[in-house]
Amino acid sequence: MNSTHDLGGMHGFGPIDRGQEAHFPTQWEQKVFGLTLACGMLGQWNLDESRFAREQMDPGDYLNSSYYEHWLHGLEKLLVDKGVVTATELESGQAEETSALNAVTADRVPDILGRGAPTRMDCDSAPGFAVGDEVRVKNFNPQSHTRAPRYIRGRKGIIAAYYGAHIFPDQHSVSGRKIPAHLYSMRFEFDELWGGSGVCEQGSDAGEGDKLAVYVDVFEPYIEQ
Amino acid sequence: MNSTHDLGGMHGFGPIDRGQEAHFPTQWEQKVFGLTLACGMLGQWNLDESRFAREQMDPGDYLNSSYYEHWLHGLEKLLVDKGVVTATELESGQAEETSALNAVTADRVPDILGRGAPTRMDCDSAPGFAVGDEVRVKNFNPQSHTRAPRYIRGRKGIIAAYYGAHIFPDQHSVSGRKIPAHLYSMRFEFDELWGGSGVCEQGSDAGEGDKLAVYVDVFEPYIEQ
Amino acid sequence: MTQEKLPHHSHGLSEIEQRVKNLENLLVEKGLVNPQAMDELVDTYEHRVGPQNGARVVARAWVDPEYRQRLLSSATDAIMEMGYKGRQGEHMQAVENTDEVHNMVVCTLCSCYPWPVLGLPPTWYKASSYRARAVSEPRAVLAEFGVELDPQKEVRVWDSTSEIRYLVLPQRPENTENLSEEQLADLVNRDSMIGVALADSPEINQKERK
Amino acid sequence: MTQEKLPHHSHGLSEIEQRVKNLENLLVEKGLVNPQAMDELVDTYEHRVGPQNGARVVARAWVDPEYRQRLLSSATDAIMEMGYKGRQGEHMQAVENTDEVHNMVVCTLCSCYPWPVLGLPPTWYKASSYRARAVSEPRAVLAEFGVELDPQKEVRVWDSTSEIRYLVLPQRPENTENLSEEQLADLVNRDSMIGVALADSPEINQKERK
Repeated sequence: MNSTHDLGGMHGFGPIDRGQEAHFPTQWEQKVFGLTLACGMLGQWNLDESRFAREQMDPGDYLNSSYYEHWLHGLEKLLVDKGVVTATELESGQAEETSALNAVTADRVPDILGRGAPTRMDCDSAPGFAVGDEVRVKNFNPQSHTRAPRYIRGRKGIIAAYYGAHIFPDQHSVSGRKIPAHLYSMRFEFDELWGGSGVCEQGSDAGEGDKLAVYVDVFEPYIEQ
Repeated sequence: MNSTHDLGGMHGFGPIDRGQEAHFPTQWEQKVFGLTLACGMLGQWNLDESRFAREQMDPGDYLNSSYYEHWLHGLEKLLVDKGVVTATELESGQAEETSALNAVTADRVPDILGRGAPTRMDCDSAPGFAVGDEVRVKNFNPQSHTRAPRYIRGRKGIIAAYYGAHIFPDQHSVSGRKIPAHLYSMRFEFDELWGGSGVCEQGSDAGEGDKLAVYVDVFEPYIEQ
Repeated sequence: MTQEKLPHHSHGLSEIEQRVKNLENLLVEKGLVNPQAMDELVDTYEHRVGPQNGARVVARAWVDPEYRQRLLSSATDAIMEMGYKGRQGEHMQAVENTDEVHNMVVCTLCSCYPWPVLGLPPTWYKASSYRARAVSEPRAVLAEFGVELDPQKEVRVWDSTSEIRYLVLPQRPENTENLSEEQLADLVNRDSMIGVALADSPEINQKERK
Repeated sequence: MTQEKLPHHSHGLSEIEQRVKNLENLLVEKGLVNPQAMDELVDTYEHRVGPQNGARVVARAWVDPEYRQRLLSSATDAIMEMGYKGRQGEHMQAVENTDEVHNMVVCTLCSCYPWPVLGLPPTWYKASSYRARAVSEPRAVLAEFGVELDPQKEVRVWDSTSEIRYLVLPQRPENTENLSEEQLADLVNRDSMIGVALADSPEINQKERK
C-alpha cells in the first residue's frame, strides 16, 4: 500500500525532535499499548494484519496523529473487522454480546512475551539468490500490505546476507496464511537509491552520496535478476 | 521535493467526492483566490515559486487542509520571504511599514489575465530527443521544487511529442532565473509505471494494465537515453 | 490584556476567516491590493469564464473539419480564434477521443487546469483522491464517474506537469446530425472536456447535466 | 437527551482519553482483556525491559572476543545467553561499528525496534522526520544528534523491513582498558545501540548521558 506510512526519503518534516523521552507521555498511550498487546494475545489476528490496519488510517490523519493513535486506530479496526466487538459496542463502549474468547491472564504474560512470534519457517525450495548476486527490486504497487518500501522499488543492489525463509508478510497480512519466502538483506548504494549529481543541485540529497549504503530486508518475491 | 503534494499512485484516499461544486464554498476561499492573484501581479515571485511555497506546507497539514488553505499558506510565506510584508505585520494584521510597491488596479486586470504568462522561450541548443525515442526518467530526489513526480522517476517511456523549449521550473522556483529546457510529452505504458502481475495479486493496481497509458510532460534535464 | 492580544477575535469568525480578513486588511492598508481589482479577478473566474467557453470550441470542432484540424495541431491559436486566451491557457493542447482512444486529464502535483476554456477546476479535481488515483487506476475512477468503456478502448491519462494545458475533445454523440452548433455546445458538459464523462446524448434531460 | 447520548463525556477527559477509556471498559466487560495482564504488559516494558539489557550485551562483547564472535554470527542465541529474548527480538542481527564502518538503524514503514535489548523505542525513532530522513540524509541526521564522522567512514543504514531486528555494536571508547564489564556497560547509551550516538567516553559526566 502506497500511503503516508511509507516515509523513507520523504521531505518536509523538519528537524528531529528529541525533546520527548517518556514512553507514555500520558495515561491513554499506556492503555493503548497494554490493550493492543492484550488483544493481540486473543489470537484473532497477526502482526502483519496489525500493521496493515494501521496503514489504512486516513493518510493525512496518519501524519497528523501520534504513534499510539495509529495503534488505537488499528486496534479498533481489527476488533470490529474480526468480529470481536461490534461497531455498536465500539461506539457506545457498552457490551451487547458475550464473547466466546477468553482474556489472557497475568500469569501467562511473561511466557507469551518470552516466546514471541518467530517468523522463520521451513521451506521446500532452495533460495533463488546467493550472497553477492546483483538483483533488482521489482516495481509493483499493491493496494494491500507490503514490506517493500517505495524508495527501493525498481532499484538495483547486492544480496548481502541470507536470513532463511520467513513468513511472507504480503500474504500473511491479507489472508493470515503463513507462506514461507526466502529473506535477504540487500545492500543499495546511496546514489542508486537517490540519484547522483541530479538535474538540480539545490538541496539535493545526492550530495551525501559518498560512502553511504542502505541495507533493506527483502523477501524473494520482491526481487529479480 | 518528495512531499505529500506528489499524489500520483498514492493509496488510501477513498472514493472521489463529487458533492462539492461551488468554486468558493465560503467567502474566505474567494478572498484567498483574489488576494493570491492580486499579489501575484505585484511581480515579486513567479508561478513556480508559488507552487514550491505551497509544497513546503507541513506534509500532514497539506493533506488535512483544503485547496485554498494551501494557497493561503503559500501566499503568506511568499509575502514574508520576499519582504513584501513583515512577519510582525502578518501576525498582527496591522501595517507597520509603507511599501514601495503599487497595487494593480481593476482596469489593468483584463489585460494582465489575457496576456497570461507564457513560458515558451527561444533556446540555442537543439532538442536532444526526437518523437519515438525511448528514454528513461532519471532517478533524482531534490529537496527543492521539481515537476517530475515520483511515480515516473526511473521509468522508461517513449517521446510522444515535442513542445518547444520552456522555462525550466526546477531552476525558476529556486532562483527566479528563466533558463530554457526542451519540453516533451512522454508516453508511459501502464505496467512500466505500476508493475505487471506483481508479487501479490490482492488489490494490485496492475490488474488495470491492459490498454492504458499515462502521458506526462517532462523537461529534457529529467530524462536520459 | 486578552482583548489586546486578540483584537479581532470577537466577531464570531472562524480562525481561518479571521486570518484571511487580517491579511486582506493588511494588504489593502499597505496599498498592495486594490479591492476593486480583487473583485474583478473573482468576478472573472466565478461568473464570466467557464466551461461554456470550452463547449463552444468543441462544438465548432464537431461541425467544422478545418477548425478541428487547427485545434488538434495548434490548440492555443485555434482557441484564441474563439476569443479565449490568457492565464492558465497560454499553451493549450487538445486531445481527441475516438473509437479507439479515450483521454482524461489530471494534475497529480497540484491542480493545473485550462482556465480560459473551463474556468476554475471543480473541487474533486483538486482533491487528493482524484489526483492520486487518476494515473494509477483510471478505469476505476471512470467507473465512479459512471463511465464504462469498452475494455478494448485505450485510456490515455494526461498528467499536467508543465505549463501545457489539456482539453479533451469528446466524441460527438450519435443522432446529432440535425443539431446546430449552439445546440451541440449544450451537449458538451464540463466533465467530458476533462475526460471523466462523455458528451451528453441529445435525449438526455437537460437538467441532469452539470 | 444530550446526557444520554454522551454518557461519559462529563469528566473533563479529552476526546481521545474518553475513546480509550470506553474501549478499555468494553474489553474488560466482555472478558477480552484482563486488567492485571494489562498492568503486567505495561510494567514489563515501562520498567523492566530497557537499554540496560543491550548495554550488558555490548559490554560483554567488548571484553569477551568469543562472545563478540557469537553475537556477530548468531545474535539471537548470543543475546538469549544473557537472558534476553522474545517479542520483537525473535530474530536478532548485530552490526558492528569499526574504524571503517558506522551503522545506524531505522524502520521507515512503521517503528520496528529490538524490544528485548532496548525496550520500547524513543518518540523520535517513531516520528516522521527520523523515519523519512535516516535513509536519505543519514549524515545530516547524525549531525543533528551531534555525531560528526570522518567522511571516509562508510555509513550503513539498516531499514528494518522484516522481522529481523538490528542491534548496533558500538566501538569501545578509548582509555577503557581498566574498566570492568559492569563499568563498561554504563558507557553504552541507548542511542549508541541505534547508531545515532557513540558510546560514552569514561570522562564524560555521567549525568549527561541518556
